[in-house]
Amino acid sequence: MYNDIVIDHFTNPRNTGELADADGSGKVGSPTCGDIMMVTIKVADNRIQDVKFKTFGCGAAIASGSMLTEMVKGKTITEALQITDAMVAEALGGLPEPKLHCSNLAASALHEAIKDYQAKQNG
Amino acid sequence: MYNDIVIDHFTNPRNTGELADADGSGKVGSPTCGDIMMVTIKVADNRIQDVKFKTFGCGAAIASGSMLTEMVKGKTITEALQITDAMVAEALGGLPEPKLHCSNLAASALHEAIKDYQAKQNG
Amino acid sequence: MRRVYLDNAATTRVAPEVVEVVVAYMQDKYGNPSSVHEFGRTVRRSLQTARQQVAELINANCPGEIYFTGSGTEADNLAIKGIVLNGEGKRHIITSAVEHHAILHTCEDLEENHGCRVTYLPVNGYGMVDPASVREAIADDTALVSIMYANNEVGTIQPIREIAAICREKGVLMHTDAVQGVGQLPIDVQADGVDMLTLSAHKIYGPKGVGALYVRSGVKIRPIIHGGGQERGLRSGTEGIPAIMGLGKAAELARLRLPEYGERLTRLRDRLITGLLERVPYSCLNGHPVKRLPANANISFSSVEGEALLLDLDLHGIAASSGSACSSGSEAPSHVLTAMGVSVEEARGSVRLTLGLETSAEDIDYTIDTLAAVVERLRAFSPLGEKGAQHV
Amino acid sequence: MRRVYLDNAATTRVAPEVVEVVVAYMQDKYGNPSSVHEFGRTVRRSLQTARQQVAELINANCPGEIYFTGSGTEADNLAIKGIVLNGEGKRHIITSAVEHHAILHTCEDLEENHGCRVTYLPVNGYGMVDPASVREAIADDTALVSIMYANNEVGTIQPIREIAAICREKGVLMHTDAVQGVGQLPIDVQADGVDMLTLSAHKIYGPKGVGALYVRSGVKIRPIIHGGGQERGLRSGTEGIPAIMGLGKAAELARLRLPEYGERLTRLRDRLITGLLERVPYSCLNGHPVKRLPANANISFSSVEGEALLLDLDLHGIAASSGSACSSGSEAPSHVLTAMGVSVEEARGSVRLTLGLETSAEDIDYTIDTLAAVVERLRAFSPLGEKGAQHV
Ligand SMILES: Cc1ncc(COP(=O)(O)O)c(C=O)c1O
Ligand SMILES: Cc1ncc(COP(=O)(O)O)c(C=O)c1O
Repeated sequence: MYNDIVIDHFTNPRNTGELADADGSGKVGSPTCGDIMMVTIKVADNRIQDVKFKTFGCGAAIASGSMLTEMVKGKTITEALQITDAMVAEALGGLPEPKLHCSNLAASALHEAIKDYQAKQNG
Repeated sequence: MYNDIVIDHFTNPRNTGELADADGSGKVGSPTCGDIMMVTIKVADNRIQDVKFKTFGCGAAIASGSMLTEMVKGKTITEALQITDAMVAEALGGLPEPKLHCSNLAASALHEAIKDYQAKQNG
Repeated sequence: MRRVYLDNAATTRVAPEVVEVVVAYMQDKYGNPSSVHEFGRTVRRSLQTARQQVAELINANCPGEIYFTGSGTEADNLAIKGIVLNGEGKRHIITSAVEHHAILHTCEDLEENHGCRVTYLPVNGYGMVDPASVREAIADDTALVSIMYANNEVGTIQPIREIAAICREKGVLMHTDAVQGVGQLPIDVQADGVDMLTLSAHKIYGPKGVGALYVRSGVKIRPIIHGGGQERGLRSGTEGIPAIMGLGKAAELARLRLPEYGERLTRLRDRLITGLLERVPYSCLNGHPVKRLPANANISFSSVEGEALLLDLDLHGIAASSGSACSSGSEAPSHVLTAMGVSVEEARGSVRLTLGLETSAEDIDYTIDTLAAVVERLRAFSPLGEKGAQHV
Repeated sequence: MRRVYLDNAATTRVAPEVVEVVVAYMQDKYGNPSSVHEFGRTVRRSLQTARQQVAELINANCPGEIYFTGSGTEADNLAIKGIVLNGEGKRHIITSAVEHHAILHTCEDLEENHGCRVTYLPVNGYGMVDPASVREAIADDTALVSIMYANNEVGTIQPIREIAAICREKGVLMHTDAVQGVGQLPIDVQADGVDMLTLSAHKIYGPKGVGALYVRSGVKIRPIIHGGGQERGLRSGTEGIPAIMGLGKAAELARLRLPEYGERLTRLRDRLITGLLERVPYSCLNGHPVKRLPANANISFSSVEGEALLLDLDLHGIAASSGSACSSGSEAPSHVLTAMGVSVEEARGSVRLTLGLETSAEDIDYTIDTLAAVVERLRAFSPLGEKGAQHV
């Protein structure tokens, strides 16, 4: 069902957890499946220095979170905001069709985390 | 489907054919299946001296004709008239249920042959 | 005693390659295709292979147009009920008088219980439907035309392309019961232009208890069995994987063996027909002499009764049938022969001999000899004489 | 890697003795039971043997009360539609909220398309129907009560005898879907007092694609598939002989192995349940602790998602399922757990482990170790913490 990249990220997810001193934190849930994705970021010089994720969700959700953290580390805020859920799925080599709509929340959670960071900056 | 007695009488039917100088002849047909049974008899001293049958019908019909001829040979007219289709079926060791109602015409054909003989006697 | 099986239209012996596949899907690949784990996923992939194999045999556009069922009969029921009850409200069906009971009795049920109107088209002396009669019968509320590809009793092949073209022109859906045609004839659902087609595994050296319905993409059809939504919602129930995989393999083998297989059967069939008509006086062929299934010979013998003939053949090791194998034990003359205008008596003296993969020329010659002797024996004490009732 | 199959409620591996029978009826005894010749007669007699074997397993009064179908699902459809559409005009059905989709979706079809009214009885926290609720629900137009023998997801055994007694008293027919109960529990249709019962071969080490419906003599039921009149007119279509003979053999084996088999499974099941509940914090058993199928363990783990659990188990060679094997790919929480009042989150973290003939104590211990590790790993990065949402 899942390809090898997905299975790898599911089995050995990168950057799991929650940054203790996060600059921004985002949490989104899928209304259809009840999945939850949480992303915390550390930002310096307008770049994402560190990122961690937590997931309550299926294998695809876990792999998406893991892949996202790899994709986003070191990127500028502007670059990070351009990452979409579709790009995460693509980086994973594709996800099964029924999984696309519900388990692919990682980019959204990241964007929430960035919004949170920006709000704190401005506030 | 058929027992060994039936198969024997089907394979080697006794007394097939038509007596050339018959004293009586009977022919009956089954309205459900279109089977035809024909029996000819030779009578002397009120006894059936000889008997032959012809059949257009299934295996059970052929075996019934054959069995009937064996049962009836040498019997008096009165005795012969007591033979029923059920008795023929019984002598054959039983017939499959769906065959009972349509292929067991031998006794009826015999009775017709006796009637024919009696009519000739009286006529 | 020699044993000769000439009842391949009733059912066939499962091919060894097929048996192997069936066993593998009972013993090793036993998962449920709906399961997410590896045991299940393996089988799910295989199921798609079987669909592909069947699709290729009839040249369907894609495997997704193949739906597996529990028999050819169920596929026929699904095709007809599934269209008529699909909510579009059309309640007229056109079929023929010589269809299999799976079609005829389904139509009768729809007439009696679902307010449908059914036109049963007549056939000519060869058992053939006139395409013009289909055109005439089509009405505004015609939901479906269902005409069999080839007849199971007399082997006559119907003018399916002509009929399908008329249906297409009139915007009416067309189904064909090709249970007997598949595997013997080069069927091509796209070239033939049919919207639905029924086939059954056990007629092509696959296992009994599995059939398939081809449904052209876009045709709207309702299920008759509800549940877990298998077969994309059209036929619920855990898929009969061993038999389905067997059907897939049987379909592949059938495709690879065509058309040589058809040619070989045709040669043997003609040897049988010619041999019998030459050897046995007052015998005649039922069905079309040329537009007939390669495997089918159906011959009437005057003055003898079919069941007695079959019994005698059986005692000589030859398995044949008269009319269609029927479970009721009834001996009413075949509805097919009756519709063709064959007299009741000739119909009752008919024997169907259907050839198969294992039939040899020696089998054919043994059958000719045996049947000639059997007919002679039975005629000797038939009250009708050898010429039959109409000649008396 | 060790491979442990704990999804026997989804389907089972066919027993070697059964495989042998299936092969014999493809290769040697391949006749059509409707044929009059010896090839056919042999098979016709065998069919009766299979009927007898199934009848004995459930203690039917005679083999004639057993009707073979193409799946458990089809048997369920036949039972419900066959009664409701039998012409007596009663249009009310009583069933439960935790039935298999074969029942639920059939009922929905009858509601939507045939003017039926359906009462879906609630269940308690164990998934059990209250017999008193059946009594209350019975109305003048109640045609049928259909309550499953034991649940396929949580294993809870229903109070069938009490419910059947109420139905008998009220003069209402009672059907039970015993697909999961047969083979594990000592089912006796006469003592239980049910009028109809569904079973399926592939849950008892028989092949997929064959089921049976027990119909007590005298119960009037209409076919849903029409044709050649096989199965005494109740299910037309050439009988799936290889699979049917396999079901017969599987039924015989199941009968001979009971009750030892049930006891052995119960011991292993309890070892599994106790082991998991002890080892994994914040885990709980779904379904009844005692009135449950010997083979069924269904456990919820807080804060982890079932599909991820299954995937990780699968990667460790363990085949399990969450909820019922479902072909739609949907991840909606199980209707059974929802009806039992289990929270959506707990429902989503549920795993069903179902034991079988080949399950060993080592398999159980390996599963406990693996599952404990997998849950720990997944919880480590769950945003809900190990206790789950309601504890946060
Ligand atoms: C309780 C129950 N009923 C019905 C069925 C359907 O039977 P089958 O898989 O033979 O269609 C199943 C199994 O899937 C089941 O568990
Ligand atoms: C023309 C035709 N249609 C339908 C069927 C029914 O198929 P099955 O035997 O798989 O039910 C048969 C064979 O019995 C057939 O010959």
